[in-house]
Amino acid sequence: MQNKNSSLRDEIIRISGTNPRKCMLCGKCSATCPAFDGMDYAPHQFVNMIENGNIEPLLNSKSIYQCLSCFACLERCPRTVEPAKLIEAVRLSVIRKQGANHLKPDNIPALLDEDLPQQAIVSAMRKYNK
Amino acid sequence: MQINGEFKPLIVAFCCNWCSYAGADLAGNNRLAYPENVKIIKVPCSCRVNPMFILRAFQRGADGVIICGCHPGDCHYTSGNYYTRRRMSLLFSMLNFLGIEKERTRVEWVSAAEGAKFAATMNEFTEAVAALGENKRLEDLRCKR
Amino acid sequence: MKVTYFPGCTLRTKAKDLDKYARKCAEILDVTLEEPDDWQCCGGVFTTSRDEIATKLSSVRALKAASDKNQPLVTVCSTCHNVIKQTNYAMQNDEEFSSRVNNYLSKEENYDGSAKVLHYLELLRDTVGFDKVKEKVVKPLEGKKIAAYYGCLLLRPGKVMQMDDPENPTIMEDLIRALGAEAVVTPYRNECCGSYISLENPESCTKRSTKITKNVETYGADMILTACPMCKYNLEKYGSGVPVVYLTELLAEAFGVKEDENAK
Amino acid sequence: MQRIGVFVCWCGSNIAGTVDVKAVAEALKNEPGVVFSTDYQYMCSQAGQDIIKNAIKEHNLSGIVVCSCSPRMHEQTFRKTAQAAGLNPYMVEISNIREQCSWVHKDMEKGTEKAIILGKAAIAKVNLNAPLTPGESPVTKRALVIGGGIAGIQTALDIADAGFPVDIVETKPTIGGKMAQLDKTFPTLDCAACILTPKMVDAGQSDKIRIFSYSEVSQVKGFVGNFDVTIKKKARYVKEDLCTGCGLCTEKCPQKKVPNEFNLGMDNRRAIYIPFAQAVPKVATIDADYCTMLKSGKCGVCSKVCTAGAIDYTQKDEYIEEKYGAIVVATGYNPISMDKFDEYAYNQSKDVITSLEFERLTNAAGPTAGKLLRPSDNKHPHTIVFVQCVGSRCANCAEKGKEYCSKICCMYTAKHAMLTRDKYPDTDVYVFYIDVRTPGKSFDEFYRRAVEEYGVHYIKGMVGKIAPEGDVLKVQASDLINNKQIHIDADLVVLAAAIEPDKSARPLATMLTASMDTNDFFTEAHPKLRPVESPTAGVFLSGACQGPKDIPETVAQAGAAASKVIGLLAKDKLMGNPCVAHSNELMCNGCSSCERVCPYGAITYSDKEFRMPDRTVAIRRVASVNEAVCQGCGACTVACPSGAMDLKGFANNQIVAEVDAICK
Repeated sequence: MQNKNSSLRDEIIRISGTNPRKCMLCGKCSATCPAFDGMDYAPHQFVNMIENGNIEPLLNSKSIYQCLSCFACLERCPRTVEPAKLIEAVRLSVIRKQGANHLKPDNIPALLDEDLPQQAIVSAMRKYNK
Repeated sequence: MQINGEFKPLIVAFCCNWCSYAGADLAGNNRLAYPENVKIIKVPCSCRVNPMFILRAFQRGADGVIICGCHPGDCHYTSGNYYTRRRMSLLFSMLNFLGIEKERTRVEWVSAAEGAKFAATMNEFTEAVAALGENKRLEDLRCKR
Repeated sequence: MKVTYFPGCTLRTKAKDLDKYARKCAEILDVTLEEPDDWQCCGGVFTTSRDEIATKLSSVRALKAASDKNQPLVTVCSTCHNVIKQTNYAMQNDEEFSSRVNNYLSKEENYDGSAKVLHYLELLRDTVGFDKVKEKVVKPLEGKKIAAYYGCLLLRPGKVMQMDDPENPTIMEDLIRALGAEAVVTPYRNECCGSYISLENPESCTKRSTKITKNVETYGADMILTACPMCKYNLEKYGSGVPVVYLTELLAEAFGVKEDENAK
Repeated sequence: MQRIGVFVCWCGSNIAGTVDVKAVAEALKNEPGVVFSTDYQYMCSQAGQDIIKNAIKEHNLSGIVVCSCSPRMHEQTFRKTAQAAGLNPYMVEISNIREQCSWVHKDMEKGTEKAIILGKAAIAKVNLNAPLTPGESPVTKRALVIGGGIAGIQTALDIADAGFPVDIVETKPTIGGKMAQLDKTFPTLDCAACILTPKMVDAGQSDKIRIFSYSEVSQVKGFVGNFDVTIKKKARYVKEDLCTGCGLCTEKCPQKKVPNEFNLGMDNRRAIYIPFAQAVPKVATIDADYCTMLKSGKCGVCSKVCTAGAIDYTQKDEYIEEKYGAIVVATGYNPISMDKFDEYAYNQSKDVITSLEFERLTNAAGPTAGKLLRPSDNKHPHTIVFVQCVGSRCANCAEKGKEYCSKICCMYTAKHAMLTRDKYPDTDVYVFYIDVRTPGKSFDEFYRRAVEEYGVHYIKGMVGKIAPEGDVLKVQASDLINNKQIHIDADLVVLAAAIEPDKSARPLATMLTASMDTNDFFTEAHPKLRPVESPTAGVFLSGACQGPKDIPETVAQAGAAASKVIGLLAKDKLMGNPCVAHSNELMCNGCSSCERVCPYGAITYSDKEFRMPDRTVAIRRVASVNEAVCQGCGACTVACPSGAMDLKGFANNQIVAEVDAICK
């Protein structure tokens, strides 16, 4: 589909290293996703919407911060579409923009508790910020 | 080959009996024209084409050689066209090294239903060879009339 | 037997036990853990995008350190293991990626993908052998019913981690049995606990962790075994109260080298 | 030197309109070897053929060239004409000046010129032609069917019906295969046993059919019409001729804890057993892995209770050699292992079962006597979830499933769901599907009935995780129509496992030199036009060994394979294609290149004695071609580095002569 988003679409597919056309619409990604309840767009919608260039809604979705790369969809996808990689690519294309960091360092102290492993902060910073 | 001062490339086409020769017949049935200088030799399978035949054709003054076989997976002998593909990709790159341009040689899959493809392939191939001019590299001068 | 050992950030702070007992037990098993002088944090998560280069350099440097010594690179933390193994896989299999990484690094630092990454569990199973582990047990954990919890990152992606069957693993269960305890197989052992979502969305984390621990309870397990500080934190804080122990802690207990908590 | 006649056909105006046929005949008159040249309006007509016959006799021709339409049209006609006049039919060459000249060119001058060149090429070839005689080989009038499922049984019955003897080789102690394990069959819901067992009895009682049960094919030699096959009859420790099938031994055997493979391990059998009541042959078999007598020498109960004296603990494997004219492969399929799909918890819960296990659970002769009780606690399940496409349509096929669609699952799942709702209206039945594929007669109507009349919940989506918890199975799945993740507490989950060819197929294919695809399904000689023949002559395919198939298709293919076998066995002699490869033993250097490229296994190497120029005798390893097996593709002629291998009818020098004639 040729539209204004086709270059963004191609870029997302390129950096994800996956091929959304292999998707056969089985929905196993959304069936397996542990973060599904917090998502406004489900993993299977990411695959389909990216393939169709309908990316705008995904850029503003909550889902990109809900996916924790647990790789369940990636492992269980029968077609090796690996939706987690597509979601990651969308997230990166958002947070790489100026001022688009999702987690502000100033907010972190409020989130801490005594036992929180520091890897939680490290991981979140890496996933939510450029 | 020069005809009335105009260069008409001589093309030798090896066609497998089961798909491509039938495809050529179909081109005839449908009256799909292609140049007269395309001459077809029937072989049972594209894998019957010995590299020697191709060298011989170039030696004797052919300007281009094309091998037509069944589509991959459709070979009457199961795997013959796969042999062809491997052998010819080696041979053609070697010929290219010797100065017989890659455009003068070709392997094409033509099924018995693809009369139109056969004619189109021959037209296009002849044009490509014509653009290169006469084959001089391997031509054996002793064979010149 | 000497190996390069990458502890990772959390093992220096909140998960000191995981680190301490890993070292102690390795000693008992005649494995020397050699820590590189200047390792850096792996970053906590592997970014799958092929154009993420800078975030993977610390892993590559650790891999390079191990490959220079011709040693396997051993980690205990599931997260470090996942990040480093995936980075290594990309260095071995994605030519474009590896050449871009090496362009970032100085010539002497260039890395060819030759290191082997092992999780502590793999070290126990493949290099030491569970038989030898069994021999060293002085206090068999008889009567304990332990549910192994793999979490998301230890086994996945299966193609990359190559550690065990990602859906039907046995490596932790085999270890539990080698230590004399009873292994309880539970279905959510390879589901995600919620990881760092606990920062932003504790409710989601509670839901997930409780689902896992409640399920473990129905199987009558006394405790949950994990290799990951994040899993331990989430399952303990947001779960339903089943105790969670590190695998090295359990190992130390069976080897009789665990310090008395009360003596501290 | 040949004496060649040239016959140029006008084909009315088809050729003569664009080619000056008289000029062609005139020009070809002066080619080397040509002693006669003429033209005629319709060469293929009786009058035209008479011209050819007369010329052959009158001019004592040794070869002819007909410049006419495509050889695909009339080569056979003119070969017969030549033969009628006493000329070897392979001394005829056709120059195609219609399809490949007059019909594709418009210019008379250029067309004529091309026709002359094509004629010259044909003449150059005929000059080098040699008379060829097709090889003859006798046909052994007996067929072998490998596999005794519905495919093998139907093929054997059809062949026997035509009066030819058939042997069935079956690895299990009884014939019947997968169909014997099924409960009802879609889309008509007749009971599988009711339609299968009469056929099994027919096969068992036919005087034309021999059944080698508990046996395997261990070696195949020879070629079409003349296969030499060794069959290994595994020791069953029971004399088949004495056993009456009374079953007393299977009741008295003290070893009761043997997993019953016929019920897929869901109950136990004895160490001496008859797989099921209608087994054919109805003969007991001792399972050596479990029999105490065979393992420790202590027991002998079966021997004591057997009034027929059929038990023989000393029985050994027996090898039988037999000759066959044709071989039919009917090795069938199996569901794939669910080990790699443990997100569905197949290995964690007894209540997650495969569809074949579900068949046994609903079968009146199954472990629950037909009552739908779940395996863990024998309770009636109230919520059942069916998962389709488990392992089918997987792109990551190397590690996990299969790339193809298993074809039968949509229909049997609809059947299971419908039958469950019919018998137990108090159950909720969910089917998770990716696509419902029902292309078959009355198939879609059947599936719609399951939905519309029986209220089966079909949900477009997939199951992602199953977690056994207490006595329920927590099913987490997607509902794509509603964009939801749904959670169902199920009592029983049924997995529609992908099917794969039987493991015995691959070694068998090697023995038969029959080709297979990457999934280990046998390849057919042509996917559309020769669907029941293997590319290896004399080997035929029946049933799911060629690809996933349901029962109607299997039976249709079984009949088709039988008709091909009958067509072969009805011949007394097989006439080969004389255009086959042959090796010049003096030139052969024994390198094996030809053997390796031959798709048919037609080339063998042997040591032969040769008299050398210095009068000594040397032993050299040389290739020889089995003319009955060779199909004449010519792959070997190109692989041969010494030029020893050549193809009759398309010899190296013949093709070179054509090239020369064209390029001159």
